[in-house]
Amino acid sequence: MQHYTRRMVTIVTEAALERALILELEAIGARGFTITDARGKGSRGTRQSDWAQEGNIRVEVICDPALAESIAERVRAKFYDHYAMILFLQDVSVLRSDKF
Amino acid sequence: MQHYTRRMVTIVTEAALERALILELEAIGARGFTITDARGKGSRGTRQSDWAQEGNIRVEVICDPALAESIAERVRAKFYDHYAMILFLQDVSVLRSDKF
Amino acid sequence: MQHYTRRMVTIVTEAALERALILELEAIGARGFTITDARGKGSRGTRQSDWAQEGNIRVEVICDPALAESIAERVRAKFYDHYAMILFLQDVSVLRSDKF
Amino acid sequence: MLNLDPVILFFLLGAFAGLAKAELRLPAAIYDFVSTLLLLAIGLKGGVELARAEAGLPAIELLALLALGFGLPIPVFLVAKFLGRLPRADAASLAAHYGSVSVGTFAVLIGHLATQGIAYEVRAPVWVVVLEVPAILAGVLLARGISSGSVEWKSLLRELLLGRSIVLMLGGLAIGWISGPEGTAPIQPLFFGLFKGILALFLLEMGLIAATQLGSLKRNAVFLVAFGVLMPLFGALVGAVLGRAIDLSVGGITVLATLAASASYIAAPTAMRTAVPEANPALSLTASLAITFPFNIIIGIPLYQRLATLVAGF
Amino acid sequence: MLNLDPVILFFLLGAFAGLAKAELRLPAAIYDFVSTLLLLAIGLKGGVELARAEAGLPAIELLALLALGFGLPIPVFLVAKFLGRLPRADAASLAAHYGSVSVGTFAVLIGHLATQGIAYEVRAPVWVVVLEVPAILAGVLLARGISSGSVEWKSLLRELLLGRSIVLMLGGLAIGWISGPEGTAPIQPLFFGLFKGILALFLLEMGLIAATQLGSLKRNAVFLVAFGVLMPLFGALVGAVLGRAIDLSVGGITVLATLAASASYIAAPTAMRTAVPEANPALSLTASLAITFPFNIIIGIPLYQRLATLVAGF
Amino acid sequence: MLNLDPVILFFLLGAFAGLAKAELRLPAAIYDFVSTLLLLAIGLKGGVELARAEAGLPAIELLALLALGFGLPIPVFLVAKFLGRLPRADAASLAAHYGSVSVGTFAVLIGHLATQGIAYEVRAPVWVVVLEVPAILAGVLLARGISSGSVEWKSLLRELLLGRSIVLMLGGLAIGWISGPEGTAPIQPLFFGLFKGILALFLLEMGLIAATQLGSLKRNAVFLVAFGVLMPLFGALVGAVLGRAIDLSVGGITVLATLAASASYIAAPTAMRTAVPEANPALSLTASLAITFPFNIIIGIPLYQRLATLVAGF
Ligand SMILES: Nc1ncnc2c1ncn2[C@@H]1O[C@H](COP(=O)(O)O)[C@@H](O)[C@H]1O
Ligand SMILES: Nc1ncnc2c1ncn2[C@@H]1O[C@H](COP(=O)(O)O)[C@@H](O)[C@H]1O
Ligand SMILES: Nc1ncnc2c1ncn2[C@@H]1O[C@H](COP(=O)(O)O)[C@@H](O)[C@H]1O
Ligand code: NA
Ligand code: NA
Ligand code: NA
Repeated sequence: MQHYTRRMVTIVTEAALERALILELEAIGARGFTITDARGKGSRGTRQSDWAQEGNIRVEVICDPALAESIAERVRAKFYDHYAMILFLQDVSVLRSDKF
Repeated sequence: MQHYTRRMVTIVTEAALERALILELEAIGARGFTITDARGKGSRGTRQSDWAQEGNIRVEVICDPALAESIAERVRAKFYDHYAMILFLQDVSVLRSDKF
Repeated sequence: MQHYTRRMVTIVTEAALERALILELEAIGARGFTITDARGKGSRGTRQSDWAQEGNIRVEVICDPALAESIAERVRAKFYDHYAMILFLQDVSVLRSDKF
Repeated sequence: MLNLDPVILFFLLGAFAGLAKAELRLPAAIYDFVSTLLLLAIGLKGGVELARAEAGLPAIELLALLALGFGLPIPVFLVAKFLGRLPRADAASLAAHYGSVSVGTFAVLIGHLATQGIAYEVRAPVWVVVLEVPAILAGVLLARGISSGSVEWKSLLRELLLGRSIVLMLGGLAIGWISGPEGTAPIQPLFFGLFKGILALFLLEMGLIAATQLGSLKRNAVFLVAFGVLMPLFGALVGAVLGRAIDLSVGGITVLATLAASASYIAAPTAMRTAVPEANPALSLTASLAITFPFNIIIGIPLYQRLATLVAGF
Repeated sequence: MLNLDPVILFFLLGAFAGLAKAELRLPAAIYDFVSTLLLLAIGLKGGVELARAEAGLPAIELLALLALGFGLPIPVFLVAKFLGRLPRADAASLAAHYGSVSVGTFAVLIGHLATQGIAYEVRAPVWVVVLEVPAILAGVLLARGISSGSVEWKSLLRELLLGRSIVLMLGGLAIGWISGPEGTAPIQPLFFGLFKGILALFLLEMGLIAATQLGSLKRNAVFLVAFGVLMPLFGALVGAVLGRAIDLSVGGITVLATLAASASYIAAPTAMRTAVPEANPALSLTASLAITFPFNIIIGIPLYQRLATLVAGF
Repeated sequence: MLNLDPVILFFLLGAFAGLAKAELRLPAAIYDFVSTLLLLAIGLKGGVELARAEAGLPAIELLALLALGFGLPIPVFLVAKFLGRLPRADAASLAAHYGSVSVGTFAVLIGHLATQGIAYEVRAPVWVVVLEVPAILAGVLLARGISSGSVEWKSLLRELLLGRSIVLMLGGLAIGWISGPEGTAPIQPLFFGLFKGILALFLLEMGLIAATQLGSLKRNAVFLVAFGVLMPLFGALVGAVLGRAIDLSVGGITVLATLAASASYIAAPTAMRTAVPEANPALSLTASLAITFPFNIIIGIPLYQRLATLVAGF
């Protein structure tokens, strides 16, 4: 099978940001994303999911490297200063080049 | 510590497929898997987890590269056409070569 | 944008271990972690999340490679023998080198 | 004319919140909790009544129900395929959904009949169970043809018969029957006393879900709306006539008409997803959940009640 | 002197469990279930009473409520900024929280008044709805200044008006009003019969949450505690005087004083997080949830009741 | 002979669904909700009765309970190690499970006694609390030996005493005691009125869980089944004799016998997992949950009741 390399951006941030973040991702041109509920700890303290309001979400977007950079840059500019958030990038192999 | 490189297949698909997918994975020879509940959006529209029936699952299988290829191929052949699904592969380092 | 390479340790293990594992991670020096609830199957059988007690958790820690090694070693020494657990490592690109 | 029972208002509240995209998502666990309670309560109620009255389902009734379950999908399929020009798989999927039944609609109906003090055959929950599966099998047959070896019939049947609604309803029925009115007295405050309140919560959620489902109504909108309103009317007619033919009471005819008019949105979608994956799941679910379900509980039920009175007169 | 109703004891149990780090986490779905029931019940109760009595909110009352909602944040802001030396954004956020209201406090209050047999204006749930939003808008204005174009007012307002508590309370109110005492009878066992039990569960959870929130009380501890206790007293006074001015009953004055004293811990935090992200969310939430909420339900309510009797005498 | 109360039928329904692999998974949040309600209700009930009657636990009774809790694990350990030829850690784990108690079994028992109108000492919930912890400590001692420094006793004890069931039961007890029958009246519809219904849901889930647990019954099957049936009989005998010795009522002897017969499936597994990780968790849990629990609630309870009558005659 032919494989293609794409970039996966993973963002872990406050659940309250879900709507705003999705709007942002779609505005930049992401064609898909996957979200899971999470909890965690970081420089902004512990974030438990006992209370929906207080939990984290973990968002993954697979796309081409250029878009991944734009996402990282835009998300960083818009949200980093004031929200609990981390972002990291990885390479992934996909089967359908046209999809991502 | 000695590290070994293995392959991780990640599949994001409809929650309704969980049983069928597990049967398939075990038939191909996967010795383990990890599942988390997810939601998301892709070419087949938005999939929310409000209603268990409508949500996604995110399945990870760590195995040797050859098995990873078989899984990708078989899952693609059996499910790609008719189900909301993405699949991607990554390299991971593990500590116990005999386990995966 | 400048990127930095860091290491991500992912641990999938019994939900009952959450507290003990977090204490351990913090003792070793991890500055953050992300946890999601999971279920799965491995050499120690099926672990369903129907009953909170019986489910798995999936813990991610991003840090520098040396710390990642320490975490892997310590966790392996302390928990591998008696708990359902897998651990794997990956490289990830991050934007802020001081954070991880 | 319209059924504006408070529980229906809860449905409308949910639908409003969903359409307005209000911040009102209810976690899936709540849906599971509420629907589990409803299914058990419906079964228990039937079981307790069966214990009071004579037990058993007359053979003729069983035959009639099976005929309805296997037969109703056929006209649905033909309409969808030839009038709606849908692909075979989609038409078959619609046939499965509309041939099968909706427990939510049944719950609203029995709440409605109880408020009005109208009696019906106490074994009605058994009808729901009997009617759920055959239409789904028929739908798969219509999609695949009889000869097709590609269907895993055994596992499909197993999955259907062990589905959530059947297990909980039949389980509740058995418990109610074995324990009787007195034995179940200590658990009645939860299952009977709170029935309508729980139904209200259930309908709130159904409203939310139906509203999000409406989003899929872009293509085929005209056909789907027409289909989702006219098909239940046709189903009700068939159900009512059949009910009359096997000598049901007026209440019983109303129940059978409503069941025939109702469309499945749980068992059928799940089964078709596995057995006929090439069918577009959003199509059937939108018709069933976002159009037929509200139509039936708001407009249909009072209508079918009149129809039953009319038909019973012959 | 203290309000030690059993539901308050549930709050203390939760707080103890949280502080002792007992293994008592309740999943978020339970919180959602319990709070949905409470909000609907409060709305329904008001609606049913409105259907019984005369309907409508006098214009003067509406004006007074809006004045309270938009006005109360100003002194809060000034105190926080100049006495507390907080950054502007944080002071504005506190203003939004303390100007707005807490439905949980309202629920405890009406439970308390019911136990004591004290009547109050049946439209009180409408007051809660009217008071929730204006202070949040005022808080955003105080943070940004009037000229600021950076606030997306439209989407903020939309989000606020379609918030969970408003939709459920107004929805319940509408249903209760339309269906009246008799129409809602079948759903009363769930929403009215279990009200106090559900409130007990809710407060158990609030205790747990408040306790974990206390952990953030490291910096500004002295100011926050003083603020969290004195500000409600000031709010209660303003509310009571206003209630007297518009001729409310003693019960009504108690309600308005308590609402003014209460601080939002759901709508305000959510809105400020989006509209004024540079404000430290832990600061306002700790004050509101871990200090003012317990203070109000345990010590405040009996106090505000006396205050109301006093003020009503003038 | 068998206890076929409807709540037991719910257990059987769940077990059937689990064994048949029916699509009936209930989310963990429902289990948490239902078990929270049960634990609080048991505590409240005891507290309200204590407030009515004289308070306090006689010293002799406390001593007897501690002796039972610390003593019962020893014969269990010996049987498991020498008859069952299990490794030391596994035998110690079984000792902890069977020495400790099952709140679910206690809930079924008090429901059963209430139906039969049999009185028992109102402080019985306190017995449950007192009996939960000692056996677990004994189990850890049996696994590690007294000298072992590897056990973090302090954190273990903390975890045990702040466990979910103890906090909720003792918390409910305290609230019931402080508030008394009248104070708790408004919350009784939820906690007392729905008790048996909630218990039915709880047992439905326990049936599902027990069934999935049966899957682990491959190795040691014969030993585990024999152990899971005979050990409770032995425990019941010890409990009954002890209850007679400290002059309990017939109802009280039944309770103590049942508690001694019951095996923990929440506190013990959690604690042993941390304190004795090399013990195979599936082994003890299968015996306790899939064999002893059903045996006790279906066959055991009526048996222990007879035993109590017999023993009380001496
Ligand atoms: N080093 C890390 N490794 C993994 N996850 C992290 C790390 N740091 C932060 N996180 C996650 O990102 C969220 C926000 O991080 P922060 O902004 O640092 O508070 C935390 O609640 C964690 O879920
Ligand atoms: N580009 C993407 N990045 C991350 N997740 C995606 C992406 N596209 C699709 N998904 C996930 O895969 C599921 C199925 O995708 P699809 O078949 O494209 O609808 C979606 O519901 C998402 O959860
Ligand atoms: N090959 C694998 N791929 C992905 N996840 C695995 C694999 N093996 C085990 N796991 C996960 O790790 C948990 C513990 O594994 P084990 O100790 O092998 O039972 C399982 O319950 C799975 O969630
Ligand atoms: Na039908
Ligand atoms: Na206020
Ligand atoms: Na025992």
